[in-house]
Amino acid sequence: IETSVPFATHRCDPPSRTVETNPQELLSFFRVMATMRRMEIAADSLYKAKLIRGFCHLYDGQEAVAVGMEAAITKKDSIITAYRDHCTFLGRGGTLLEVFSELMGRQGGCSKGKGGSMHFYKKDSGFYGGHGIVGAQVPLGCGLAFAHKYNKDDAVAFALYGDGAANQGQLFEALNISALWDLPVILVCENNHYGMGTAEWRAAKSPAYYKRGDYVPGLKVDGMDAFAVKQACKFAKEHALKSGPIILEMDTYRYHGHSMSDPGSTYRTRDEISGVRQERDPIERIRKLILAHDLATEKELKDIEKEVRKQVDEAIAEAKESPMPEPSELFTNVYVKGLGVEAYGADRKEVRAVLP
Amino acid sequence: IETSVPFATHRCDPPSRTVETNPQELLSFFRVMATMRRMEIAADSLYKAKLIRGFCHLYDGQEAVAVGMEAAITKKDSIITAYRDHCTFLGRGGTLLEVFSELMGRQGGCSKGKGGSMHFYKKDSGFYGGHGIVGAQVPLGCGLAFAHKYNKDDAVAFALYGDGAANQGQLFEALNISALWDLPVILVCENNHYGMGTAEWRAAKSPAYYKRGDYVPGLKVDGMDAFAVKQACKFAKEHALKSGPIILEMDTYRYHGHSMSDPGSTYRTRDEISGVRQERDPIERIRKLILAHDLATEKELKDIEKEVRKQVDEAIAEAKESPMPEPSELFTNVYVKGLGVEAYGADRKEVRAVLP
Amino acid sequence: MTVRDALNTALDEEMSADPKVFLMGEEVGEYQGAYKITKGLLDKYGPERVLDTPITEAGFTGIGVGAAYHGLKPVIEFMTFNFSMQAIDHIINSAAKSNYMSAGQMSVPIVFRGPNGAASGVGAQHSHCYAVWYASCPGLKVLAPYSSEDARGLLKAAIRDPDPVVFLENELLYGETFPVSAEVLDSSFCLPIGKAKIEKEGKDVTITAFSKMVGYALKAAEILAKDGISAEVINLRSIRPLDRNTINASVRKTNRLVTVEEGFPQHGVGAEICASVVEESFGYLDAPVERIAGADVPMPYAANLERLAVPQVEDISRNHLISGISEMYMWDPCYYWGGTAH
Amino acid sequence: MTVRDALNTALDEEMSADPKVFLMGEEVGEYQGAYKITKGLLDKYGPERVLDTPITEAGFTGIGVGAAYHGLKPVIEFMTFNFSMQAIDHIINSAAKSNYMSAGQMSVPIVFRGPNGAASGVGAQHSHCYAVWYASCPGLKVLAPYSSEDARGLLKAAIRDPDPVVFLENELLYGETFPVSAEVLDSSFCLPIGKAKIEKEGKDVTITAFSKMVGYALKAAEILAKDGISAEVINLRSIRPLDRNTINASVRKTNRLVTVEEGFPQHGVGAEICASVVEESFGYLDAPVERIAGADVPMPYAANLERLAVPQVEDISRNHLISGISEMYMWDPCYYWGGTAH
Ligand SMILES: Cc1ncc(C[n+]2csc(CCOP(=O)(O)OP(=O)(O)O)c2C)c(N)n1
Ligand SMILES: Cc1ncc(C[n+]2csc(CCOP(=O)(O)OP(=O)(O)O)c2C)c(N)n1
Ligand SMILES: [Mg+2]
Ligand SMILES: [Mg+2]
Repeated sequence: IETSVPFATHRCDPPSRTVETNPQELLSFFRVMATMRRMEIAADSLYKAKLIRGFCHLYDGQEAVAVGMEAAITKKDSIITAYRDHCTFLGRGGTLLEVFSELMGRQGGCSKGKGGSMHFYKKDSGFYGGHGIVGAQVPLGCGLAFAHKYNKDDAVAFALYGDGAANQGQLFEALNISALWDLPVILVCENNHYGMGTAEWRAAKSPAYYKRGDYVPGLKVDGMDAFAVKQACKFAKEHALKSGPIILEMDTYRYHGHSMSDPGSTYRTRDEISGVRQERDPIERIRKLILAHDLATEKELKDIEKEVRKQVDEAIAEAKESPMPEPSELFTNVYVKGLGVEAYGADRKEVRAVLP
Repeated sequence: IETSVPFATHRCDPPSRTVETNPQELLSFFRVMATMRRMEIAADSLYKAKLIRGFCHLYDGQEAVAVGMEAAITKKDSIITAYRDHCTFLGRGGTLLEVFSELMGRQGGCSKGKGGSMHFYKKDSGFYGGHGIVGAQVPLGCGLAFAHKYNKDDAVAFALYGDGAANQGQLFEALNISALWDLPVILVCENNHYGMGTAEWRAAKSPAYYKRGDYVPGLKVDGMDAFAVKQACKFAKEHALKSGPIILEMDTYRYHGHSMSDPGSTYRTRDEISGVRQERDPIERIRKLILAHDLATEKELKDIEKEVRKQVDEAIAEAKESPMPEPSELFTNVYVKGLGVEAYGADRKEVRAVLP
Repeated sequence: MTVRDALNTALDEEMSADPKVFLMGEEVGEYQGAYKITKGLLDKYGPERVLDTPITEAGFTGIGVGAAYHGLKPVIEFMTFNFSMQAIDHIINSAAKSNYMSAGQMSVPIVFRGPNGAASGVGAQHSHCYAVWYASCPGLKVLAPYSSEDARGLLKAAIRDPDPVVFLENELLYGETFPVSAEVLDSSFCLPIGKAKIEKEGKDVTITAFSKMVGYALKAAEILAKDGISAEVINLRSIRPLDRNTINASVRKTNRLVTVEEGFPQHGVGAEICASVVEESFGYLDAPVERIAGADVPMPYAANLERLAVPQVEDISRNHLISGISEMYMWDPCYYWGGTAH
Repeated sequence: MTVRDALNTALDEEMSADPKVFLMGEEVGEYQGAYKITKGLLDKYGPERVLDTPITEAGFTGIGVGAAYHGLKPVIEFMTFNFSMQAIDHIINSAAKSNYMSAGQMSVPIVFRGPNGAASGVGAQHSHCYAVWYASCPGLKVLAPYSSEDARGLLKAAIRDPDPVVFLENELLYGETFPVSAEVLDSSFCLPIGKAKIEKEGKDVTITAFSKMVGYALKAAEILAKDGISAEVINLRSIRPLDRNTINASVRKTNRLVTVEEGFPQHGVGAEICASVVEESFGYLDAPVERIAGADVPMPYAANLERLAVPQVEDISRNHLISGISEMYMWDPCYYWGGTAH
């Protein structure tokens, strides 16, 4: 399969536009992305029904990045991202039940309800969160890469960040160190063209994020094309293991507003959004490929979507049954080793606990 | 006069290598740099005599930067630098008496003894300090430029920082904003090739600091040649007023160790230091120019140096007479408006004062 | 008038009164503010005075402080104060200390403002209260409004003040409506920095609080009143300078003190108030000072845990807090502590 | 053994015991440490485990925390803790809160160490004490050694601990020599986190201190002894967890408390200790708690002002602090306060 558009490069040769795949992978891309899409739409409804609280950032539109990246790497490799983390978690093998339970603050959540939407983790599969501070996950990701190198385990770390985060100073600090130390890290800029309500060109003098590493090579990738993402990530992993950091700019799009309080329509036109949906949607691209290669019928794909829908609904129903955390959980996990210290609740004469 | 070496450029055309000057300027460069040199050497002695305490960072070797920059600009323009600030202060019109009094913590100091070596200021001549946190002065300098632009006063800000500081993330953040807003700021990287004991290439993957602005133009300048510095600063000021930020990398050298606790000889060879002294010393360069153009005799220059020496000695003697600050100064300047609040000393029952 | 409108009008009036005042921050302009505090100001004052920044707090805060060095009067919005940590070196080292280090040459007339502390369902990284960190630092003034009157009067005072002011708002108060007098609505209105307000007089117990907790304290006082206990509620308004005089005068009258805050307890605002009262009014205290504060844990997301993690009205109104037990425990603290071993 | 050697040997032994331990910071390698704490370690353990970083605290601290997420045990040196502000978001948000937010998945076994607080002649930007900021934050453990025994035992404990530890050293103590026992020199030696040490027993007054101030408190105790006053000196060692039990037990014995610290007073360590004692031992206090702390001003450079800005031995030993005035002021605070109006 050919990638949609050529890769743009900075200080490196581009990988081939021809990506290898097979029917199985194509169908699994379709299924996984459809699940992600459906999950995010469902989260939207749950939020509106007040079952999800606080900040909630949805990933619909950007699914190809999570899916393409996973296809190129293994669970030994590490991934770290920002607060828009539901689908990355799912991509790493997290379950719908864990997602919805966490979103609703239930025991069954991947963080037992203590983290919330922005703080998903699945460390046993190399997913290190779920971070709320814009840009912070980039040095953290370089630190994961440091550990891979220290442990000589031939794995790499992917640090995902937005176009808004791309201007953060700590990114440049961490990149310089990573380049000096040849850390096997891939900086993945998910350029969805807006940081909240700010268009990329209003936040960056140079919105060519794949070039912003200056002395570090970079690749611009169609982030709506899961195969381009897969190809780029494979290429980047090889590069990182051999020669240290590289930047991948993923040209992508978020359909939803920034978070649930943002209608997402004051700073961009409805035409822009529907244009992307019609011409670049990552799921539709896969659907077309599957149909073009006669790997499944339209009906079969619709059935997959129905199935996915059912799975999501079932997960939600089950998550709703998951109990709220026990009150005693207020005082667990403050430390790994609580040293038997007494910690206080709001009224220390009423609530105090010995830390485990 | 021709500059020593051509300017290296990044995203801009170089200024002419031919710099205009006159005998007066040449002689004044000589005198001012000789004063700076002598002042720093004297500070070294005072430190060893325990009359100066704490951190003390000397500028000898780098004098051409302070002097060349001043020659290109006016006191309406702003300058801000790091802790290695004695000579920058002098260049802006500060006096030797203020310098030595401050260094010894006396009332006559430019900060009345409250700031110390790292915190000199002369706001009435556009010198905004004297900052101890590596890199912090760069956004601050961009803020000065912001004010110039806001006030439409056709002046610019120069923010000086070291090669070590050049990797600080806040620099990249401030540069991006300055570029977006076309702030009239000149980032002057005084590359003396070491940040404490760390050689530039150990701290920076790309030690081409004039290029590190990426999308911002830059110029590499022989920072040991006051005329090259002057030419570059003139060029940069014009550029900044017209088109926003620009970076000047000054290739320079510090003869002393980083601060008084650093002998400055463990991470570089004595040969390297003496090589620079012999071949690139900024004062010797001017001496040679003056002699070559018969503007003064060797004897006359020696006399100037003697005179300077005397001025320095006199200033030190006078500074020693300057009293320590009044104890009541402990509580002044905490605020501009103290609101009549009571503030406490170490033992609040013994020492308390109503803030002015 | 809502607190949001109070803040918005305060900004508007001070910008109109002084051309040196300008606003800077993420989404303050075209987006009208993440919480709409700056709504309409870009339209009114233009992009020279209302500046949308990239998400680079260290950079733009440093730029703000530098502009203040030069004599401008920046108002810097942090989308929330959690992100002020990215720029905290500029607040502490570049802003708070410069006037002192320069012996008065380098004044820094700047306001750092934004929502602080716990909101609702936003988890551990977005719920930190910074009152104590900033209030520990000489050179800063730290204000925390509760009502619309506070918001207007204190923000206007902060902008007019020649020193750096940290102005701690509360997201959950933005939408709350408070009655305001004509005086408060006058554009000359301004509140003194460093003065607390007695929101409700009382004689049996003093309750200190700031920001959202003032409302809780007032509700608790109502409940206590039903039990015949008359609580005096002090709205601190200013955390630095702390109005020790008002607090001590109140405790000398009521002889009992309860401090309330949403932040973490250790080294908290309550600790400082307790120490101040012990130092100045020890002999007047009929019972130990009670501290009500955020639970000493990172903020959990789950609604039930979150509720446990911040003070509720009943934590303040809980009757035993001020029941007449002082004589008893004076000689038998173990009894007082219900037998908990110490 | 000097404190410097104590720290150096602790690092050395823990690196040799656990290959996951590595050092990172500015000048820790080839330069042997700005204050030579890491001397010889690059030679011994090589550049994979002793890493010189650029002057980019946010970057390398984030990298350290990320490495700890993955199971390594980084020891991050801040050249001084003043520069930790550049990276404080990673200490608070990335390190302290992750284990909680992830319900125990993301432990962060990391140590942040370096000199903290006032040194000598280094001015306002290089003299800040961060004990209180870090100790206010659940998820962190905060240690402050005084002697060589403390330095060795606590640093080894910090490195072995599975949680993020902020380890506050003092530049002026590095060169001080303390006698140490054979036990302390044993490579298995380790001190418990969260336990204070009674450096000197006494019965008339409790003096709490940490870091350099412990030495001052001991000197003050000697002076007081000459006046027949027996002071108990508590070396806090751990600021978080704070050893409330030891402090309260002591105060219940001596009935008087003086707290000492070099940091700023407002919301200080003293304030917390005062509040803890008022909460738990109010009835035992025969006099108000006395706080000795850094003056509430940025650190001045001039030697005479600097001396005034930090506690001196005589501030602690000053006799009136603990003279038998408690009964008197109990009923007449104004007298006690020498007539200062409040
Ligand atoms: C340091 C910091 N500043 C501000 C915020 C508030 N904030 C959260 S997300 C966001 C926009 C980020 O945009 P981008 O990096 O493009 O990522 P996207 O949301 O588009 O995925 C902002 C400003 C934050 N979380 N952290
Ligand atoms: C944020 C911060 N980190 C560390 C330090 C300690 N420090 C002071 S100067 C310095 C070296 C700076 O080198 P460079 O920027 O090249 O300037 P130079 O001293 O050579 O003029 C260091 C590490 C500091 N002051 N601030
Ligand atoms: Mg974006
Ligand atoms: Mg240098």
